[in-house]
Amino acid sequence: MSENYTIPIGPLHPALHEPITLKLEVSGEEIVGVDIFCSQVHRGIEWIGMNRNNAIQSIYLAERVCGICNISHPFCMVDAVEKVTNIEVPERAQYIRTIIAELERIHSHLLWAGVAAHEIGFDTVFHYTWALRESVMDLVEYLTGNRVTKAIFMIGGVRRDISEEGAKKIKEGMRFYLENFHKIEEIYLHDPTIRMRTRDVGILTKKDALKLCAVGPVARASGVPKDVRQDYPYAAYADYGLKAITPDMYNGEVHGDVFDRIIVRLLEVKQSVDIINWALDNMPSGSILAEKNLVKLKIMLKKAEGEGVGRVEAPRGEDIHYVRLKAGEEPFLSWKIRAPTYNNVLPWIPMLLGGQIADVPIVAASTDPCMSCLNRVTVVDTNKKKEFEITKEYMHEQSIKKTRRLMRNGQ
Amino acid sequence: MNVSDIVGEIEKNFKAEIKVVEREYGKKKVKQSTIFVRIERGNFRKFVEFLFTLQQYPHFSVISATDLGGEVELVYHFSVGYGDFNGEKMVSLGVTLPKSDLRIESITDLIPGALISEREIHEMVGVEFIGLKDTRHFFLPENWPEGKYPWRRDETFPDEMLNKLYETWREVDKNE
Amino acid sequence: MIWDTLMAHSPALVIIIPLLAAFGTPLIGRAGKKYMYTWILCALALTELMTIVMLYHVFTNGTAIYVMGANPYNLAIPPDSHGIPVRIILTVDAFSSFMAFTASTVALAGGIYSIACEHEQTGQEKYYALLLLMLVGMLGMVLTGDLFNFFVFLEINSLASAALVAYHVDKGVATEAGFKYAIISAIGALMFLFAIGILYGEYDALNMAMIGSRMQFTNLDKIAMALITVTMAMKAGAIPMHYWVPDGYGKAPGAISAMLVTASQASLYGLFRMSFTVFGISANHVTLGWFIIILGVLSMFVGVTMALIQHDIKRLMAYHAISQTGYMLLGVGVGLATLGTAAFNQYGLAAMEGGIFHIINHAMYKGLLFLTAGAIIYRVGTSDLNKMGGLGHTMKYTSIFFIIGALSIAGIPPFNGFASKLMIYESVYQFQPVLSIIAMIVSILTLASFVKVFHSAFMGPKIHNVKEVPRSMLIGMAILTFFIILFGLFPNIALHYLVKPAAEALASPMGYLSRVLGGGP
Amino acid sequence: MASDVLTLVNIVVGTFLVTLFGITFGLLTKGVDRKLAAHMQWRIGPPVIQPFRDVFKLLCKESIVPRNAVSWLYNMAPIVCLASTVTILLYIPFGSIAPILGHYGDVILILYLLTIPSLAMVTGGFASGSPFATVGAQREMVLMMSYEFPLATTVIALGWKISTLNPSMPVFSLETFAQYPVWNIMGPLGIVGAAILLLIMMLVTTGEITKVPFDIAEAETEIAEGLFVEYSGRNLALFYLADAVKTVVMASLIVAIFFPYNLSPLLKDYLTLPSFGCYTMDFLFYLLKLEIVIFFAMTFIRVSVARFKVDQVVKMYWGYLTLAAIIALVLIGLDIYIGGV
Amino acid sequence: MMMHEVWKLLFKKPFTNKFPAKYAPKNVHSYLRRVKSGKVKLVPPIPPPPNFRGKIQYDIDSCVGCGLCAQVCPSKAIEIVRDKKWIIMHCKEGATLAAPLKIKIYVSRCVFCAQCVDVCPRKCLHMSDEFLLANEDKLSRDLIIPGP
Amino acid sequence: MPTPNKHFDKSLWVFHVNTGSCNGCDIEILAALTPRYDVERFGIKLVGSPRHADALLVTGPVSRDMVDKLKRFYEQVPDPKVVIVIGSCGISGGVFHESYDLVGPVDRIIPVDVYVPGCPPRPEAIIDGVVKAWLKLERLRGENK
Ligand code: SF4
Ligand code: SF4
Ligand code: SF4
Ligand code: SF4
Ligand code: SF4
Ligand code: SF4
Ligand code: SF4
Ligand code: SF4
Repeated sequence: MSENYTIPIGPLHPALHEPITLKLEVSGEEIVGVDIFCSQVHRGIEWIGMNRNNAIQSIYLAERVCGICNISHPFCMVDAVEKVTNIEVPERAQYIRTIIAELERIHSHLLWAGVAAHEIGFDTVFHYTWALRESVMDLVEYLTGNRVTKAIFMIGGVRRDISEEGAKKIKEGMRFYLENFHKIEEIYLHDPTIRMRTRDVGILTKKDALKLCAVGPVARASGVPKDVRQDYPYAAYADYGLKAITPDMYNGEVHGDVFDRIIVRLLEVKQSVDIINWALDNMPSGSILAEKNLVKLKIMLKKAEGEGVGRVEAPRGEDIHYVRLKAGEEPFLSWKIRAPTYNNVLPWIPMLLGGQIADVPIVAASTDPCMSCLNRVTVVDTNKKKEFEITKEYMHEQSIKKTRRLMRNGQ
Repeated sequence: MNVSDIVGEIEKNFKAEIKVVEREYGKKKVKQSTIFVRIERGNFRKFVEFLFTLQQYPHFSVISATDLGGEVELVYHFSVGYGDFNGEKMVSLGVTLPKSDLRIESITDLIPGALISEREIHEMVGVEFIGLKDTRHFFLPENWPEGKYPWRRDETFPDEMLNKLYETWREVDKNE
Repeated sequence: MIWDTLMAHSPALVIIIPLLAAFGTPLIGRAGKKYMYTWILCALALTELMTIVMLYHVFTNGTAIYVMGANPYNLAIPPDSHGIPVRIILTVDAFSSFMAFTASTVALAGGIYSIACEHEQTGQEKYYALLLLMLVGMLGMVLTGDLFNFFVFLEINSLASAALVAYHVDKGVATEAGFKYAIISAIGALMFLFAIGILYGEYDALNMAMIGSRMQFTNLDKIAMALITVTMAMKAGAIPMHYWVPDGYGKAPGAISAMLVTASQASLYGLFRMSFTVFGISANHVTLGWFIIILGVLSMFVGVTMALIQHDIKRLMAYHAISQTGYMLLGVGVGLATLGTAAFNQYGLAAMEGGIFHIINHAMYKGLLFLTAGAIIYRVGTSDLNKMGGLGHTMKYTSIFFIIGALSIAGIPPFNGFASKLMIYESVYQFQPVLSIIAMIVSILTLASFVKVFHSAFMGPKIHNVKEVPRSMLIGMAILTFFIILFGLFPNIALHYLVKPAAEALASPMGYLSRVLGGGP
Repeated sequence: MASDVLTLVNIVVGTFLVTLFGITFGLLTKGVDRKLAAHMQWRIGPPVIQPFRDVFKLLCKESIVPRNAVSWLYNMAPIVCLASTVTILLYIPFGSIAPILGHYGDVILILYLLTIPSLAMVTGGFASGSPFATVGAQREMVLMMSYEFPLATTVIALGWKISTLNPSMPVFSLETFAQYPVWNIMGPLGIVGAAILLLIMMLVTTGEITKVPFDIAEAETEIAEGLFVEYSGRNLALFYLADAVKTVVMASLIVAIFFPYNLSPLLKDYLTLPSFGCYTMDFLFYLLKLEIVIFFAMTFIRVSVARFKVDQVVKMYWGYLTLAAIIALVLIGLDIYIGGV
Repeated sequence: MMMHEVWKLLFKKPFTNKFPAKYAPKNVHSYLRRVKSGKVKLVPPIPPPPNFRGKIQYDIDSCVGCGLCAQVCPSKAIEIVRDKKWIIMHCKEGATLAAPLKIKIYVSRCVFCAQCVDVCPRKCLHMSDEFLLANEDKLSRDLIIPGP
Repeated sequence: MPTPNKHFDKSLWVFHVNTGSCNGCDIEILAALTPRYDVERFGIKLVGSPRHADALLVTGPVSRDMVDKLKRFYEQVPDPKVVIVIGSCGISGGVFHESYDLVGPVDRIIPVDVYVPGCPPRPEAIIDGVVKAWLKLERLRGENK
């Protein structure tokens, strides 16, 4: 019996997101070729949007591009539509949008941290992190009426205001996170095992990051200070003047490895807390919606013609929507969504090339894609000309060997 | 480099239809701008190369496609000038391709990051990218029928594959 | 009356039956295969029976002397010989009969097994004749009381073995392995002969007991001792003189590999016999003991590590044979090192018992393993582990036998390997705790290696569409399995009737000497 | 003759009782472990009797034999696994109740018996014909081999010490360990050595019962992945039970070797109890010791560290623990030497 | 580090909300009966905040059947139906018998976006607090509004 | 199909299948395991192999690629088994009610026992779904007197 295993693991993990198929070409241990596919979760959302009766419905569709980034997508789409129709968004609405988006970032990064801990078998940390995350979930639920799908966006503003009491609750929540931040930092940045498994693993150089158009924390961890909130400010970020976070802010060096991605994400949680506090303090008063009458809005949308691009920094990076409307037709003439993971998939190739199969899970997880992305990894062994699938199990196995090597080198 | 410089450069070098969309945000009314450029297919590659003169690595986001009936319009979304507060400008480059000749040069040699996007447009709309080596499906299943393009608004749309999920239970409903 | 006679003549019969059968085989072979098989089986069964009779004889009456052609047969020193034993003398003490039993049992199983396994080969008469001769050689070695006779039997055994190793002439490698074996044997024989020459020159005698009693332990003797020890260790396959083992065991037909194990043990017998009986009285036990212990530990460890990296099922098992030999050396070595001190009674004897018990156990389970390996090769046609797989789906019994053999060699209760290893662990640690620990680790490594074999050969998807092996092969394996389980579950039977007497006999050379030299019955 | 029959009856009845005890208490322990672990993760956790429910549930489920499996081995493995685990229990004393088969075996036998359940699991894994299971089985093998050295050293070192004090005793018998509690016979150096050995045993226990961080063969999200991936229904239940019993076995072993103390001799002076009462009290005390050992050797460790990878496990056992074991051996050796002078 | 934290957690009250009961009851039916008779009390779920988006409520009487809600619903959860009650209408041509337009909401298709609530000119739709909607039948009465 | 005994309910091991959902429901399922909701109280645990599962939790509108896989998972779960669909899109398509790459909803492909509407349902609603499954099982066993 030779060492080839075919381990089909379907999309079977609770932390799954969009499944993607990866084909790795390996020669022995080393990865010499990577190829990626993605069809398990293709739902044809853009097509559905182009064939809906109106743009308002598509907000909810955009929201369900993803349950985790579900503010970024409607944010982006609504922004694009507003550009087409030239609707002015009230300032207060812009601030509320910002606050919600940052709340989402906190929840998303904590979720990721928990899953990453689970990935290395540290279930207690997973439980603990998720327990802390409940607090932001409560805030979201309080503000929007649901824990996950927020349904707060509307073309021309937001649907719900933040009341005095609401503001107080958010502030309390933010205090809670500031207090607990050091615990999280302690766990993730000072734990020797985590460090050992992530330092110098899955390196993406700055050049590759730029060439492959990486976005979000992945690009920033490679030292590219790229953040839509900074480069192309929208909503209240225009007033805040944000600075993109790169790992050298933490310890003065950039490796572009998995550990750096952890640093960037954790620092961003802290940054989000700051932004929220700032936004609450500076929130202008006024209306929250440009056009309250939905029927009128619909008519406006039907009359509008033109194209618009919305860009938003989702927790995982730049999200971009292109919208085109045609006068007299309610559905979009054209709609293109580009979620961040889309761009962060290609960088896996340099991260994995020349690396070991063992690194695949942690590298992939570090871009915070959707874990089912890994659902089936097909390995083409060039030596044996035999195709077999590797799975997490096998990869864990391999990662062992890798860890051993690292440990040896480390001493 | 500000918007007017870029627009000037473009006008100097290309015969192009240029539209600048600006939008203000926040209390401070910070201006953010998108440059829409429509260009001939022949000049397309030159234009992309021109972007490299603006910045060493122009950021490429995605290609969007619109079926306009007789032709398909592709819009390439680029941005240049990252790194500083409000330093980035978006350049959206539109190219129109007649349906009888859906071909355009690939830019994957200049910007490797465009691979997925080109493959996507290839499978969804049926545009042929000259120089794109890898034309396998990315989002659609491998056994997807030949010559069917879900994002087209014509006869190549796979009508027979359309499923109305909500309808599946209507019949049951009737028994009620 | 008949019974008494039978008992009295059993030592001779044990050798004579297979010898006659061997010469008869080619003749009978002409009459037809069926007759030949019956003939062989009868011969082997009779031999086995006679060894049991002999065992009983020795157990009840103590060391037996049998002088070929003398009258009375048990008169070791005829009045006219000036106190020197002459003629062919068989001196059968408990240790000898124990070895004889081991050898004939494995031979019986091997013989039955061969009937199906080799039935497509040509020249079967020769095969069986050689097989019987090989048995004669082994029996002779363990029963004789005379150095020169020992040499003769060693030669018979070696020649027959070499021929049998090369039996599968269609495979060139087998011939080569046979050749290697023959050369090694020849060198060994020469050295041995030289040693005999030295001893004869010095003491004017060839009878072991005689030499033992006259032993001065001069420098010349030391040379002789070294020569003998090295020869015997080489034939037994101890590290670092093990080169012939992987090839020899690996290329021989399945049944022959099993018998080679006992053949090696006959050499081991020689080693122990010389160390205890011939040189034992006057030599420095501690040094000799430590020498054997180190040899044992080395064999144990190197054998198993080499085995771990093998891809050929029989070579792998061959390395395990080396490794297991280490246990015997270790056990007996500790016995030898403590011989005569208080520690001997405290644990030395136990260690020796363990070592000796391990001899028979090893013969059984390693024999069984070689037979299963033969069965696999018989069906699959290759001995390369990487080309096997999925045999467990269809070869159910073979896999059960394999599992039993593997667990036994790894010293997992309740199989016999554990029984003897336990005795070694529990005595040796008092001598030197590290030795025990090493022995325990080796046993786990052995297990790992066999799990690998098990996985590669029997588990996984079906690769070969094969059937279970024919019944006679299964019977051959079953015989050995029976003893494995019997000795595993009821070690006391073996200990009481076989091992303890053997160990005591070995440990008290004076008894042996006086029995032979005492003259009368 | 009559006494033989009596022994036999004793053994049969005893085996039955021990099996019953092993399974019940094993499951209960598992329940307690899950409960405590949950609390340490800030949750309520399942009720203590949850493992019983799990087992009863599994028993009502279909046992699927995958097409690729070697079915006879596949079905046999769980039975062998449970049976062998229960057998080990027969050699271990409960409090002052002597083991049923105590006269037929000792610690070394137990050590080797301990490999059988693992082997059965490995065999079952291999026999399932699933690559997942194969990987799991190989890891289990690696695991098994890794803790052998520390384990062997522990036992031999302690036996060695006892044998120097009283060579005529069957030193590896657990009753001897009970007569000469480790801590009473050691000099100061020896005590340090013994403490190291205790620590080693604890860690070996975690590995032996495959819990985090050493649960590489069946990663925790389950009893699921790896080895048991194809098992379902009754077969899975048997493995589940075996795991429960094994926990008791390992903990009992530690208790028997390191904490063989009983309450009744201490209290004899103060209150008079019928012998039955003594046994009960010692038995309860033994259960208490067991729970404490299990808490530290399993529950506490498994919630507070991340799962190791195979290589880290190997490094842990073959590296650190082996080193520690050797140090302990040397310390005890010194102790013997000093004691002997 | 984690050891310390874990040790502290052991003595901390669990973070768990015991909805609907701490452990699973022996028999759920009888448990529910006892709940009904007031012998035991269910632990309530974490209370949904005000303005929670739960199961939709429909005031059929004030609905004018304008169909706007169906137009904006992103998941085709709303269908326009003729009311089962015929009414007499008084129009220019005189009185006729007519079945006015009403709506029917399939809760199991609804994605709880509350868009219909916002759009309804008669404010006859509401989002309630009710969110425990699990059912064995996706077309059960509980999941169709208004009930038949 | 073997009948589930009364312990079956209180020890549901679940296996989660994502057939193309938006992750909203999936993270709520995960959240249901974490300290705040802790479904392990009811003996529920997430297992990694369908062979160990008693219940399948299915989310998503079933994309073309997932149809066969979903069926296979269903077959791999040993009897007796329960299927719980979580989220509107698995029940009826939800927002994705019409598309060229979707073949759902789930009950068109495998039989479903309990539906949990919500987009996504709160973790408590998922617990409620489990309670409904208990009720159904008790009814099947005739324990609903
Ligand atoms: S990348 Fe974002 S949008 Fe895409 S699945 Fe993951 S969380 Fe959702
Ligand atoms: S390896 Fe993947 S599937 Fe397994 S626990 Fe980690 S994230 Fe989940
Ligand atoms: S006719 Fe009646 S139902 Fe129709 S719009 Fe007028 S009032 Fe409403
Ligand atoms: S809440 Fe949203 S999905 Fe539900 S019925 Fe209203 S509009 Fe439709
Ligand atoms: S006929 Fe119908 S529409 Fe016309 S007035 Fe009467 S009710 Fe209204
Ligand atoms: S929008 Fe309101 S009034 Fe109009 S049909 Fe719907 S529920 Fe009735
Ligand atoms: S309520 Fe308003 S929208 Fe509806 S029919 Fe009357 S006028 Fe038109
Ligand atoms: S039901 Fe809603 S939240 Fe759940 S997966 Fe479907 S779209 Fe996402």
